[in-house]
Order: sequence, then structure tokens, then C-alpha cells
Amino acid sequence: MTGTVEHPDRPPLDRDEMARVVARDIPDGAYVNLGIGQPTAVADHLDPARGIILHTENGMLGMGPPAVGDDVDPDLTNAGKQPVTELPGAAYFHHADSFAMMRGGHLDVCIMGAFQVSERGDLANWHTGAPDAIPAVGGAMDLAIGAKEVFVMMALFARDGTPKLVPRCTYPLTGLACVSRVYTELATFRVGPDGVRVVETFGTTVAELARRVPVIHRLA
Amino acid sequence: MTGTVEHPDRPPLDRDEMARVVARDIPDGAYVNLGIGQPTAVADHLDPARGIILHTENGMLGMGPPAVGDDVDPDLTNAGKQPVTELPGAAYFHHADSFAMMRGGHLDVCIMGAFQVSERGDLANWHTGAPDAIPAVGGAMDLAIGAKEVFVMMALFARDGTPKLVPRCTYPLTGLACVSRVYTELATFRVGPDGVRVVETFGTTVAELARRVPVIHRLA
Amino acid sequence: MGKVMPGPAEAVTGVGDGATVLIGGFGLAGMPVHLVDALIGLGVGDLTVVSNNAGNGDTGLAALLAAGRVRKVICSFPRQADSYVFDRLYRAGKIELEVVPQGNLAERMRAAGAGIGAFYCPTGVGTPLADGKETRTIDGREYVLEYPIHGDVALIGAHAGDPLGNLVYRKTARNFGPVMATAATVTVAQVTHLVAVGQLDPEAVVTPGIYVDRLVEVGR
Amino acid sequence: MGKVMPGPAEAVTGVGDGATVLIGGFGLAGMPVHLVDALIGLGVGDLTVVSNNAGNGDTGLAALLAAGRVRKVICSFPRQADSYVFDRLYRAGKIELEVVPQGNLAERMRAAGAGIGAFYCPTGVGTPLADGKETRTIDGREYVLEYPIHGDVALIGAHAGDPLGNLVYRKTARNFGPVMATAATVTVAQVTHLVAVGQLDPEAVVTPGIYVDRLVEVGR
Repeated sequence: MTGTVEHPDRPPLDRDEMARVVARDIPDGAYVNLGIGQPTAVADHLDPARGIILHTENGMLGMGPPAVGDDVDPDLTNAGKQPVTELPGAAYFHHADSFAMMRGGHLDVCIMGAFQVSERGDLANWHTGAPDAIPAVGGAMDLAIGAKEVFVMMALFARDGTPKLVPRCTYPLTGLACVSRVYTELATFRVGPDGVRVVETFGTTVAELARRVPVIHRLA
Repeated sequence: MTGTVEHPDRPPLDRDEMARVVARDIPDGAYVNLGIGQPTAVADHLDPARGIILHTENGMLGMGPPAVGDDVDPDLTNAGKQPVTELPGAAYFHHADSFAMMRGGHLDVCIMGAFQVSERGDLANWHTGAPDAIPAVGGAMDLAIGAKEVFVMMALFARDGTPKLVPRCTYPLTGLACVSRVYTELATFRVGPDGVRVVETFGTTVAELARRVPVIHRLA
Repeated sequence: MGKVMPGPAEAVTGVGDGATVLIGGFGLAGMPVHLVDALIGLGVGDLTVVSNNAGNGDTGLAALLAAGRVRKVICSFPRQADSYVFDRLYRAGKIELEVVPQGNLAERMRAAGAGIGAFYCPTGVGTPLADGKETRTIDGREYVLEYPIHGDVALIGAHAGDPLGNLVYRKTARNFGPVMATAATVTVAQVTHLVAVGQLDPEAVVTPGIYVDRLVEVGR
Repeated sequence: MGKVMPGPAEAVTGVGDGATVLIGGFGLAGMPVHLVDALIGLGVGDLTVVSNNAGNGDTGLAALLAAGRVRKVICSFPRQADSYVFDRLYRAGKIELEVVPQGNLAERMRAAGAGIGAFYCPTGVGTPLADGKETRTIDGREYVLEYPIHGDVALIGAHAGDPLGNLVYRKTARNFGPVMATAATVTVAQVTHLVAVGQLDPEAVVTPGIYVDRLVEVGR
């Protein structure tokens, strides 16, 4: 168990840097699902030599980079319905097989965005609970319970300034005690049965974070 | 509802004739599973023009005739592990898919042997119940509940002279109320909620059968 | 064999008011646009549609919704950048929505096709989508009891098919098609290419013909 | 990627006494004889073997049984013309037998691979093989509750594989391999041909590499 590393004198991570930090923490040879939106950018930082294989829930292992120009094929998209490419050694399968793979615990890591993560790793990322919102869950609940590890990428604070790392989620839940790591612009965290541990800070200190985010405790 | 047809003056059906009678009753275009042993012979009487497609539970639709000589391939067998051939338009699938097909009610007909069939269509064909017997069920229970219709081919009487069409099975059951037709050397039957109806006799009469087989009633 | 239809209109004949219609596709990839257009032309209404999304742009499922033929949508992800037809109907209270996690949608249809009466599923435990559902702890893990989703008809898109109904798909357009094909009373496939029996590799057939009742060639 | 092993002995390293071993094959078709021989060479015992049959002749599973390494066999169809090794052990009371309907064997392993906690199954209702099992009536039909079968290791045979672990099978030798590959903690495949990454058609891969931990080329 190593201690926290603080980088108070550098700026917070930008989106590209966040994606790079997440990419660094994925084990070589892992099977990984990247959620819609921000997590997609993690792929840009995965060195092919590391043998990491991307799963997309719409039925593919071995997903390659986004397709551009003549490579765009309407029959080949990622979960966000963006055109992608196929790498050598890819495999296609239907939706029941794809989610059996996910729910059976075969994916090593999935990376998703979140509205909130609780200190015990509960995830809320599918519904704001607002009465006029149209609910849409997609594969988020399946990924939450299926992947061996769930990494979350999110801003540490909501637009109203309240922390998104919370004692207890107030938004409708996606999954219970499923998140193991959280990546934000100001800090990265490990989450588990013992609560939240700050792994690294960017442009701030643990002490300062602890003042603004009640669930943060520095572990011995 | 047509009446019973009696052929008292001809001999009982031989095995080949039984297979032919069964084959005649399979609807054109049906998907059919032929059990191990006697039912295998039904395939010899299916005119290809009738478009009947054979399923074998070890993972194939479009099974062709037995393989002989150079066509024998250890990777291509029927459920009885005998070498068979592949017809144009065949498809292979794994065991879970094969039994999902069966159990999901997609096969039109399966044909099996039996130790006993009850008057309400209960089937006993996997275990004699003898203490020294090694039980083996294979796919029989899945076929019994899965196929839309279960046809049984069997001798009408056991070696000890007792009928195999019985009020209630005394052997361990394979499936409940699943058999719809029974083919024997002396007669063919329909079985259903209303009991047993003799369809056709060979070398005997309904009256004679009714004396020897208590569950037989001539329907009005 | 009689499975090949002259056009999409003939292919969807017989779908009735109030039917449950499974519609393939993940967004527009695999969406059977020609069949959906024919369904619109058929004039039936009060439909329950099961599909991953709730329409994209103005074609396919979105056009069916716009025509006012759908009473209820069962899907995992209605809210998308181009789901404006659904959004408008939903906000106007003109359409019912049941959100189902994507893996449950797939697995519940697989269960319907495989004869499974219900299954204990890890997805959604502790979330609002499991509210009111039966749960059970098995080997220390909590599961939710989920039931099959059967369709009266499935409309799917495939890459190529033969007159026996065997289908292959193309890349991630495979998605829900193979699962839906197993889960409906009548399955109708639009195929880009109709090929002769024997032209599809039996090792690569994804949907065996037993699951396909009608198919129609629509070209690119 | 490190999945390709120099020989069968290295491929089965780590299997321990008392392990549950899933062994592919339907009779000898798909039976991973080289891996089973290596398992015999490893010297471990007290194994529980899950396989469709209980050995044929003197090779593969039959050899493992003859070597006295197996405490219990879970299978659908032990009794065959050439199952004399098993028959002798069974009659001598030296081996335990659990007979499972073939479809349940496949579906229970699929459930293990797909994260399903248990499922209601129509097979075996009212038969001795459902004795003592929980039942439930759903929509007027009776079902038996069945639980997953997990393996510590799966030993399977395939036709060709690539270094990522993607596998294709040949004809009805496919049978249980793809299901078992999903259901074990460690899956080991013997392949007739090892091919380069990119040589297998992504549309025709049956077992995606995520399910395969080790593979070894054994030739014809």
C-alpha cells in the first residue's frame, strides 16, 4: 500500500491527461470496455504493444480506432454508434453473447462516466431522477455488475459545486459497491470496503480536497 | 376425426415398414430430431423433395444420410455417434444453442423409442429402474418437453408379454404428457388428453388389441 | 420451401393490431428499415415494440413511432442525439416507455427462445429498475428474477440469407437479430443478399433457418 | 500474449487435486485427448469431471478414469457400447455418478459463464432427476430450478486457434467446447492448427479469445 502522491504545483488534469492516466492503470493484456463519451478517449492512449483488447457491447472484441473517410462503415460502430474499425484478431458476436461475456465476469475493466460515486463504490450514472428526464440505461447496469473492475472518469464537482464523490448517492443507482477507481481532474481515487483513498492529486493537496469533499480520508 | 383403419389380414409391420409409416406422418418442411436406434431408420424414407430438415442434438441442422467409406469423418456424427453426412444448407452450432433450439419449442417433431408410454402421453424411456442398471438420459428429457410433437416407435409388448402402452408408467419417467403418437408393429396410436385412439392396425383388429391392451378405446 | 417473399409487404402480412414486435438493430445498424416501412404500410397499430433504442432520425422505428402506431416501447436506451420523434411523443404523454437494461433485454429474449421460464440475474440489484421484483441470494450474491420477453413477430436485418432461412450478419450489425429470431412466433428477415442453398458456410451460419419463417431480399 | 503453450504438459500446469474439470467432446468428437493425457501425466487426483459421456474405449476421458484419478463424473450419458472402463468402476463402487439431462448440462454451464444465478427449466419436470429440486409454475407451465456448473478448468478441443485464443471448431466436434470455455476459471484448448492473428474470419470465430487462457497446437 503506497502513500498518496501530491502534485499541488501543477494544473489539474485536462481531459486528454485524464484519459492517459486511466490508460496507464489498465493492466497489459486486459479485456476492456470503454463507455460512451469521455472514456472513449482512453483508447487513444493504449499502446498496441500492451495487448489490451477492447470490447464493445454491441458485439465485438478487438475494436480499433475511430473510422474516418472511406473506412466509415455503417455496420461497424461502437456503443456510442460512432464508426470504428476492426483490428486483426477481432471477433463478432450477438447481443446475448456479448452481455453474457460482460455479466459472466469475463471483462477485466470497464470505464464509465458518472453523476455520483459513493464512498463504498455505489455508482449512479444513468438517470438524474429529474421528472422531465427520459430515462436511458443502455448497458451501464450490466457493465457495473459484470466487469471485474469498474473505473469511473468524471469531474470531481458538479456544476453547482457539490462533490460527486459522496457518502451516499442521491441519484438513482446503477450498481452497488462496484466502482474500484475514480479518475477526476483534481485527483484519482481507489474506492473499496475501507472507503476512499486518494492515490494522486493534481493542482491541489489531500488536505484541501478533504475540506471540500467530506468522504476523503488519507489512509495510513 | 376419421375412424380407425384395420388391416387384420396383412402381417404386422416390420421395422422398415414402421419407419415408413412414421416418415409419412411427418409434415413436409418439418424440423425433426431422430433419436438413437430405431428412429434413425426413418431418415431412409424421407423424400428430399419434402423439405424435411433433420436436427441432431450434438449441434447440427441439415444432417444427411450415414457416411460410408471415404465420407466417414470422426468430426461429423449423429447423436448415436455414428458417422453421418452434411446436406447443402446445413448449419453447425454448439450444445447450449442446440438444446436452446430444442427446449425453446422450435423442433416440430422428435421421434424416440420407449420402455412405456402412458395413456395420457407420459414417456418412460431412459431408465429401467433396475438396481444394477447404469442410468443414462442423454437428451431424452429435453426432447420430450421441447419438441412440438413427440412420436414414439416401440414394440407394443415387452418381452414378458405385458403391454408397453399403459395406464400409468411403472418405469422412471422421461417427461409428462408429452407423447402425441405411438407407432408399433401391430398398430399406430394417437395419445392425448382424451386417452388413446387407435389410428391403424396391422395383422390384428381393434377388438383384439383392446383385449390385450387395457388402455385402448375406440373413439366414436 | 416457401420462405422467400416477393417483397417486404408480403413479408409482414398477418401482423395484427396490438402485436408485440421485436425490431432488430442497434441504432440504425441492423435495423430492418424495409420491413418497418412495410409494417407502416400495413396500417396496424397499438403495437408494443421491443428494440434497443427508440428510433433514430426519421427512418425505420422512428417512422413507425411518428405514424402513431406504437403504444409502448420496451428498450434500453431511448434518449439519443437523434431520437427526437420518440422524445416528442414521450413528453406529450403519447407513448409508454419501459426501460430495461440492455443485457436483460437480450437475455430475456434469449430465455424466451430457449424455453427458460425465468432466471436470476445480477443486473440491476439495488437499483430502481429492480423495484418490486423478486430477489434471491445465491452463494452470497444477490440476484433479481427476470422473465422472458416473447414477440408475436420479429423483424430483423441480416447480410445474407438462403431460401432455407439460414442467415449471416455483417460486423456489429449482427447485434440483436440472432436473439430476436429465436424469441418470436414469426420471424421475418430482410437480407441484403439472397443466396442459393449451399452458398453459406455451415460453420459460419449465425441464425439457422429453423428460426426464420420469411425472408426478403432488399439489396443495399 | 503468452497464451500459446509449448506442449500439453505446460498447458495443464496448475490443475490441483480435487479440481472440477470440464472436458469437451461428444464421445470422441471434440475430446481433447492430448490435454487429458497431460492431465494424467500431471498426477492429480480426486477430480470431479463434467463431460457429456463417461469415456469411450481406452483413450481420453476413459484413460483418466482408468488411472483412478476421478472421484465423480457429472454427465448425461455414461452408458455406451464402449464405456467399459467407466462401467467397471461404477459397478465396483469406485466412482460417483451424477446424471444430468444433456440440455441441463449445457445450459447450466452456459449460466455459469453468463453470470446467471439460477434458472427455471422445463426439462425433467415430474421425473426422478428433478426429485428434491425446487419447482415453480410460470404462466401455467411447471419448471425446475437449476443452478450453474462452474469448472476450475476446462479442457477443450478445437480445429484452429490464433495466439489471442480465438477458436473455430469443425462440424459436430464443436459440441460442448464453446460452452465449457465460458464456464471455467481457466480454459485450455488443444487446437489442430495454430494460425496467425488475423487468419480467422472475425464473423466466424466461435469462441472469442477472452474465454481462452492457454492453447496448444497438437496437429492431427
